[in-house]
Amino acid sequence: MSGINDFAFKIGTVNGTGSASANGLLMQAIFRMGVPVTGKNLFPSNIQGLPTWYEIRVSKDGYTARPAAVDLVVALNPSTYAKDVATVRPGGFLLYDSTWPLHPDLVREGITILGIPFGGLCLEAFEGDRDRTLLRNIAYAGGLAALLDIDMEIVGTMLTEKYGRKPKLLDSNHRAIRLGYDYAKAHFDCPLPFSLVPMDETRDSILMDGNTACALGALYAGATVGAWYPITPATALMEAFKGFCEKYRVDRETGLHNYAILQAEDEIAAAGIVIGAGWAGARAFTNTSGPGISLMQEFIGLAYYTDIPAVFFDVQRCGPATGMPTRTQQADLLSLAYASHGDTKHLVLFPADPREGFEMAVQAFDLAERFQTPVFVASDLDIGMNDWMVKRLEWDDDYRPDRGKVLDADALASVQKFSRYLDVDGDGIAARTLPGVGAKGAYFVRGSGHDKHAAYTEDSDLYQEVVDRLKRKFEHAAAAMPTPVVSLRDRADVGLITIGSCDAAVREAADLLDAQGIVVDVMRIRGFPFGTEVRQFLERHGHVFVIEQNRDAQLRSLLAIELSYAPDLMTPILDYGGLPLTAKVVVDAVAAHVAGVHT
Amino acid sequence: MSGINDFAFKIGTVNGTGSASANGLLMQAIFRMGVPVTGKNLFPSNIQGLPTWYEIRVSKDGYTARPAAVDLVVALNPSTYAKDVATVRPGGFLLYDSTWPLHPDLVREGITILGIPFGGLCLEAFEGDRDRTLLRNIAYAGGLAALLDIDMEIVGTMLTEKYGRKPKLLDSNHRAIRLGYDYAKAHFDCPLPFSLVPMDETRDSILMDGNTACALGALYAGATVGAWYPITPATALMEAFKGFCEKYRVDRETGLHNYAILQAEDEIAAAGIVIGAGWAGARAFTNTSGPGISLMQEFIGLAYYTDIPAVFFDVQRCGPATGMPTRTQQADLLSLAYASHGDTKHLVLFPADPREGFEMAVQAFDLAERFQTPVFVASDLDIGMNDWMVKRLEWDDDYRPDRGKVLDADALASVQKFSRYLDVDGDGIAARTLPGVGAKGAYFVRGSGHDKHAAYTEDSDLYQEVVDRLKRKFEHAAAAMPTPVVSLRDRADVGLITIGSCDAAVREAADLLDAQGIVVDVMRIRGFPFGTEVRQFLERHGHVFVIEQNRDAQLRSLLAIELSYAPDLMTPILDYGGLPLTAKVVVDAVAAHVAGVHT
Amino acid sequence: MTSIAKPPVRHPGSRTNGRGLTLRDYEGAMSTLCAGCGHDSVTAAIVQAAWELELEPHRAAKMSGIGCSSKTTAYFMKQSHGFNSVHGRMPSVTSGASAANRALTYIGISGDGDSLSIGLGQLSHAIRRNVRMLYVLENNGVYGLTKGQFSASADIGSTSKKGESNEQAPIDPVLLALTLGATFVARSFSGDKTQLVPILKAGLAHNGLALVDVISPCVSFNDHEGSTKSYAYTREHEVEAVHTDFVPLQREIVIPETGEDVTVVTMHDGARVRLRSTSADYDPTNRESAYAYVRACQAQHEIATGLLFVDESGRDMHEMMKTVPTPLVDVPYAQLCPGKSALDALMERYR
Amino acid sequence: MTSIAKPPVRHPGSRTNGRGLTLRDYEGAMSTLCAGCGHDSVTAAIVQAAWELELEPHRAAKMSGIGCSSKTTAYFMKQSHGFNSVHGRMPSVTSGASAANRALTYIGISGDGDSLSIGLGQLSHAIRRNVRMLYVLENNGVYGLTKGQFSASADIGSTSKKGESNEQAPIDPVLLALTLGATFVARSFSGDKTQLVPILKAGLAHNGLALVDVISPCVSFNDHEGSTKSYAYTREHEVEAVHTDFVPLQREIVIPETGEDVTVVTMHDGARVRLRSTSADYDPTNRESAYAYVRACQAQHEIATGLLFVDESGRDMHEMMKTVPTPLVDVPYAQLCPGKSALDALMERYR
Ligand SMILES: Cc1ncc(C[n+]2csc(CCOP(=O)(O)OP(=O)(O)O)c2C)c(N)n1
Ligand SMILES: Cc1ncc(C[n+]2csc(CCOP(=O)(O)OP(=O)(O)O)c2C)c(N)n1
Ligand code: SF4
Ligand code: SF4
Ligand SMILES: [Mg+2]
Ligand SMILES: [Mg+2]
Repeated sequence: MSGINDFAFKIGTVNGTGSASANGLLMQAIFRMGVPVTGKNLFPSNIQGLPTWYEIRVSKDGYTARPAAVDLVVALNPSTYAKDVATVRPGGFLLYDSTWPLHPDLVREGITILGIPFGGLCLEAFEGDRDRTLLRNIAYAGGLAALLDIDMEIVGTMLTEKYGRKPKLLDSNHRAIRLGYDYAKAHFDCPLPFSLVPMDETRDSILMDGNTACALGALYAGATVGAWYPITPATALMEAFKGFCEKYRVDRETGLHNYAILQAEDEIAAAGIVIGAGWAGARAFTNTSGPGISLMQEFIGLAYYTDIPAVFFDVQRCGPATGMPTRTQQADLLSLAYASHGDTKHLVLFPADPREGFEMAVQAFDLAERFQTPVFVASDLDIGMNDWMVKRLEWDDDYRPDRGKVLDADALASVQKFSRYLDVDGDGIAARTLPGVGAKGAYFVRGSGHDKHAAYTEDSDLYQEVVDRLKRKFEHAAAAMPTPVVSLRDRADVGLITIGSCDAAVREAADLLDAQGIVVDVMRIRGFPFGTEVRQFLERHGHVFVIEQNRDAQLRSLLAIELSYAPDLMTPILDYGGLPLTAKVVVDAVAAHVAGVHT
Repeated sequence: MSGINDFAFKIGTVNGTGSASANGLLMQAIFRMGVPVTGKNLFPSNIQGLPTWYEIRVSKDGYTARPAAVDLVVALNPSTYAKDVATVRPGGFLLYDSTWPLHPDLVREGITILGIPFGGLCLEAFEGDRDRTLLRNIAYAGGLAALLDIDMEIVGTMLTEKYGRKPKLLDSNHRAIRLGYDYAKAHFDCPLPFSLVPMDETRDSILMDGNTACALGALYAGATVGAWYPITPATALMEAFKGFCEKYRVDRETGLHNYAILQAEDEIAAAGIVIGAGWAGARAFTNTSGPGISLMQEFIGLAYYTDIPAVFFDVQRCGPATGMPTRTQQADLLSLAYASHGDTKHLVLFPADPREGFEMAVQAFDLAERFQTPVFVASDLDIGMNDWMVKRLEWDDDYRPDRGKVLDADALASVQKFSRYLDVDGDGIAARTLPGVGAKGAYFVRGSGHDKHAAYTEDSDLYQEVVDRLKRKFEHAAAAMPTPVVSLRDRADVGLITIGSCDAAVREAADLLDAQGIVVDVMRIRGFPFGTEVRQFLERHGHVFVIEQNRDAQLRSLLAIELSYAPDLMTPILDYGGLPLTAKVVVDAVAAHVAGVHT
Repeated sequence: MTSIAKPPVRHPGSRTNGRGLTLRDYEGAMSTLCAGCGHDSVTAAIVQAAWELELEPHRAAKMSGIGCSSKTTAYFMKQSHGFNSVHGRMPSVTSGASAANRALTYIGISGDGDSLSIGLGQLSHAIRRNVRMLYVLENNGVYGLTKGQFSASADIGSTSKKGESNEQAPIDPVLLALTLGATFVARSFSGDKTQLVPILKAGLAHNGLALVDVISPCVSFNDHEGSTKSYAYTREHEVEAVHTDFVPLQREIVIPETGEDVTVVTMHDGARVRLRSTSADYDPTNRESAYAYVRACQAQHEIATGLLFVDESGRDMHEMMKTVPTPLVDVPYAQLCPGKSALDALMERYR
Repeated sequence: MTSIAKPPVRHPGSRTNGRGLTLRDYEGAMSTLCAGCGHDSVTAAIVQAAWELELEPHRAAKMSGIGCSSKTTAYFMKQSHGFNSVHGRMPSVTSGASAANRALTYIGISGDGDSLSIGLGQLSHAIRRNVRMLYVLENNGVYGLTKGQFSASADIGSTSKKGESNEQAPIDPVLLALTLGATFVARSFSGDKTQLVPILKAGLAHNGLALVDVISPCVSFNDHEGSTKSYAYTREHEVEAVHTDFVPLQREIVIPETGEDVTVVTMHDGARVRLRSTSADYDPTNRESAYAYVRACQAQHEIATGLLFVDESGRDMHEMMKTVPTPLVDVPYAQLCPGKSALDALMERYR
């Protein structure tokens, strides 16, 4: 299967030793060679000393899903030797640090074992333990550059870009790269059977993680208030927003900020800040993960019942409870869709990659203000923390924020009487006023029972009038959500439905199934509530597969509940081990099912 | 419709003026006459000065649901005159305080208006404003006693029981009752067309509210730790538990307590206390309502993922958000069933009345310890705070708590190695040890990823092994949940499915529909996950009606998700205005649907 | 019946202030609290203070959590936006609103349950953030709305209506605030309007979070013999440590005739607060001495009242965050969005 | 590699205590913290203290929240049950466990983020409840596990690795605990094992919640120049206010040779704690003076350490709740269930 510009390799090291930068270097170099590439960082939930892996997939055809098999493993962490060697595909290669004698765990038949004494080379070449450990990573990058034919000029330029201002560092890095490179060249016949050849497939692409992209979306949407409490894997989103604000939102002269970022005491407070700011008229958001979503439930219900806009980025991780904070999952779907006690329904967006994370971040703020309600962007660790190769982000300067129905002083002057929750247009959306606009627009927000005039009530009919309007509003939102991405092939046998980061693997699986003679249509759902297109796809296919990354088939449940679609007609394909989905999982499940049906 | 021992009346007053005791007096007197009776208290969410109503239904046939129409209204609150008068059924009666001239709001055609100068009578007869206001209530009770033929001897005895030790109070109450009674006798021809005649239908019954009953259940189950944060309508549950503990759990000599009740700083802490106590081996519980359930989400997920028993009483109120704290609803179903982020599923019990609240409270502790997981008792304000006529609570002294699989020191000695999450029996339940039992049984509880030995893991397979076991455990629990109450009539046209406090109204509706020639089967679901009986009922009927008190048909959603039953085959009948369900709502909906089908 | 008809104090609703507004214009909906509830008196004091300060009603925002106390934001300044949020979370909602629109005057009302039990964390962190707001804690030692359970401010030995006595050490909002670095800490009594009004005015003028702990008796559940938060007990044990006069910008400050030591603090808006310590060794601008004094009073079962500590030099949330003077809600979108060219340029950094 | 191989201090794993257990027997799983993390030293000190106190490992329970600090309960006393709960909620879980089984020794480990941000309310209310437990707050001024954001204990002006300086006033767990009525309040330094061990032993013997704030530097995110929680800064600014000796029941107490004023406190289990104040005007049994002293040190950027305040006369949670001496988990069901006859009788009251 592997070959020129079509292979995958994995590096197993220990976290906190600086391997990340070496891995990034490799990935970026390949990208700059114009060859489509993706990297998946599988890291532990601590700061230093535990096993960590980095998987890089090179695909001339542009497949970005996590590879099912790896052609080459670089095993640099003794504690995981056995496990790592086992993942080399038959006929594949193993690269280890031959400073020490070949460890028995590393011995395996049917693969080629290569040794480079990275440790030893660095020991001779450099001073000080810290430097030696760090540069050992650069050295293996050099070795891989030789084995895979990575353009050393590009690597050189990148090192210069990075360490240009620090000559000593620059020099040592250059030397370290060379150590590995030269040793490999001298001892093995490079390149390996699978290697790189320059292409021109990445010109209009970038390498970006989803947290950065969502932060950019918030910046461009004009968000001014960010409130958060640190939590993996969401932390980087607000840190990126902060970085962008410091770059684009600080007044040159005064040094004053056109933004406010509040690191709250916990997620409950973060939600409260966002809701207070949204009520006051700012575009406000928070970034969190599962545990935070659980803690925010009460506040989410308040915003829902009082028609207050708020944007929540849920960078999902592996649950339940603390779970595996550095593993990915799509298991918060029910918690988001029906967040909070009582009858509640919420708008949710499902980006598939960082680029869509950027776009949906902007949409989230528009939807939140237009429908005056909480909106969730259901990202995940894979999207949020891995570098994805996506098309360059684009911006249309004609974009204007959709602030929804807001009555300013003039508009107020023209109305007889202002009733906060009066549904004039029949779309369930009532015009709001912002505090400070004037006495006529003053009203009292309360999470307790209220009528359409925002007055306190314990009357059944008046109470129902308001919650019925909220239901109507939710139904109207369906048409405003991003439509699903549907790819139809003629004579399709089956329909596949998926969401979010499963997309890459599912699209790849579609091609592989096609090659097996199983023709499939694919629909990737992008928003909740579901629009008519979703229903049409279901009805068109009768029976479908629903592919998602959780144990309990949560997307399937949402489809059954909201579209009254028979669950029996939706066969779940579930992957919830915490790693990004591979096409193989989908292919095997569908093929097996189809075979089953035909026997 | 109304007649002897078959009518309903309503009293509209202002809260905090002492009418509650008068209303209780009336209800209890009727009960002691041997006539089936129920009372519904519709009170406001403040302490003093807002409208409050008390509805009493007398039903020789033993129907306990809230009446759809009232035959007599006692209007004593000017601010709600208009509203109250409108609720008198055509041909019905209105009783008002004729101390003041008949207020225009009270005038209505087609009803009989009776006036008794309660205020004036008390002004003459008693000293002091406070006493006069209080006794005015007793006076109207007297008036009603005359109009409805309530046995004055019984009333007299009750007053003596109540004020026996306070002669002055006793006397004034006796006089107050007489004032109203004699005036009515003198001015109207008593009794009214509908009135009371002694029966012998309440001998083996009691009048009790659900919070008291659940507290008794916790007491009898051997619960030792109660943790809570006050919230309407759940507060009284823990207060009742405290009362019972002071009566039955305090050591005669030492005065020391065989229980610990902790009023926590909030619901999150209350949940933590319950989980800590459950982990340590105590039967622990908390009582809360919607907002508390939202706040407890994170902790609930922890208990689920770490196999810790915990019992939660959710006395549901009208949501979302603060909602209407003194109104009833069944709208936390989804929040309970799938509480917390990530893949989680929980055991839920649905009592229909206080008696079942008592029984299910006991079951909840058995299930929690047997399945080592959170168990919810989904009560509601109607069950929890209203006095219901139910059969006497019974206890079997042979009952022994089901502590589930707990390895004590001896058991530990006999095992090779203790692995906390090892599923030996294939039922998904792994044996646990309690802290302090011995070094061999020591293990480390963590909400983070763990394997079957309770060791930390970030490995996909080891993680999945544990969450798959939890799923298995949940599936096994279905057979252990209380079975649904099914009533089948031959040649039934339709099937009705309901839960909890809707039961009384639905059963009454079944009889009324039968009278209309529409024969219905009824199934009341009592536990989640659903057992095979639930599926059978669905399959037997194909199409069913699902009757519940929430806006979003949450029970129907659970049926669709968990039984993969087509939502289209389940027509929702939803009532969510916050008042107890009436049979009329069900009859009208079913009849209309049937009519629709037949045209 | 008006929101403040219930409390004893009556007022001439007719006189107008500098804005041509009468007291009535600062009132709200009808109170649904119990007759005699201390909270209604606090409401009356707030109406008075706002009227005297000539606040623009619609430029103020009323924030609260859940509880009888938290309901009171509905009973004053009907021309202001109000936000009755969730239990114990008013501080975070107010922080967010203030972050979005710093130009409004924020009046937060809370209770001892709302702020010291479920809301303790939020109160504490709002103090650290130093959000510009008046934070009135209507303290009655119980959860009124849920019918009288002890709150975290109940004193040891204080008894409930049923005769039970509280066992746990109380949280004193004043000592807590002083410990957490609050820059304006006061205590008063709902029954002492003359003391309360100037304190509220000073709090409204303060550049940061002004915490005012107001003993506000609950007549339904905690006004009995044996309660240490009853009207009677508070009257007996109240000791005014600092007497406060509020001198608006316009008015000339009168030099005290008496020889008492007086501290004059100039608020950021130019108004001045004249603080007269009733005991020599007390300095309301010294955090340590304030703390020690309040503690000492406690030891003698005395309730120290007055504007106990003020530090007008503190930095509020926006100074710490370096936000622009323009409320963020008023910053035009054009200034917020870097635009296409910037994005295109930025893309090069991700290759 | 053992849990405490990383910290500097090495020990002879061979010697046995009165229970015939070696230090190794009090160790736990291998630490996964960064090499040099202060928390590992605290772990070592706990192992030492438990060994010296001759605790029965399986009669102790290790409680924690979430964070690098909270992970450490896995690194000592592997023969004890451990409960690594959720972020900031260890105090409530421990309260519940203690309510159920008062016979165990509870060792709670938390961090400054876990206890002062998300967990501030729970810490405060556990103090009020006075749960019998050792509460070790491993304080490094940052959220280590989430990569170094400022925590609520960061001092004003303390800079982050990126050079940003903290703006908000810090929460000092010691001042907070003293204000809330804690009966055992200490501060120490992970780098000062000789001081820390006796304090931990005293805390384990205390009849109530023993709060020990341990400055425990984060080498990965807060050990740089400009941080006020670094090893260097703490070493320079630490001032021992009270020197602590722990004298177990068995041993005879030695009358101090020196003329220094020494306070001897007898713990409820009979053991004694000898407190030697390093400054004359300091009395570790007086809450007010302790508070004032710690504040005064702060003013001079000094970190007062030692067993700063202890009051062994306080009542713990169970005394306040009047629970039976037998752990509730051991009370036989027969004593808990009133039985059929009682219920039948009770039914008459509901007619
Ligand atoms: C999350 C949540 N928990 C509990 C409640 C119930 N509740 C309403 S008010 C209140 C306490 C109010 O006490 P306090 O703040 O002192 O106000 P007061 O009524 O005494 O003025 C409680 C526990 C609630 N509304 N929300
Ligand atoms: C509810 C929740 N929010 C956020 C997190 C992420 N988180 C894990 S540890 C931590 C802070 C830890 O700081 P601290 O208690 O000081 O421990 P340290 O790592 O510094 O020792 C945070 C915010 C979480 N696990 N749970
Ligand atoms: S219950 Fe107490 S606090 Fe609430 S309104 Fe009545 S008197 Fe006021
Ligand atoms: S990150 Fe800091 S606190 Fe966490 S283990 Fe490393 S040094 Fe310790
Ligand atoms: Mg209160
Ligand atoms: Mg920390």
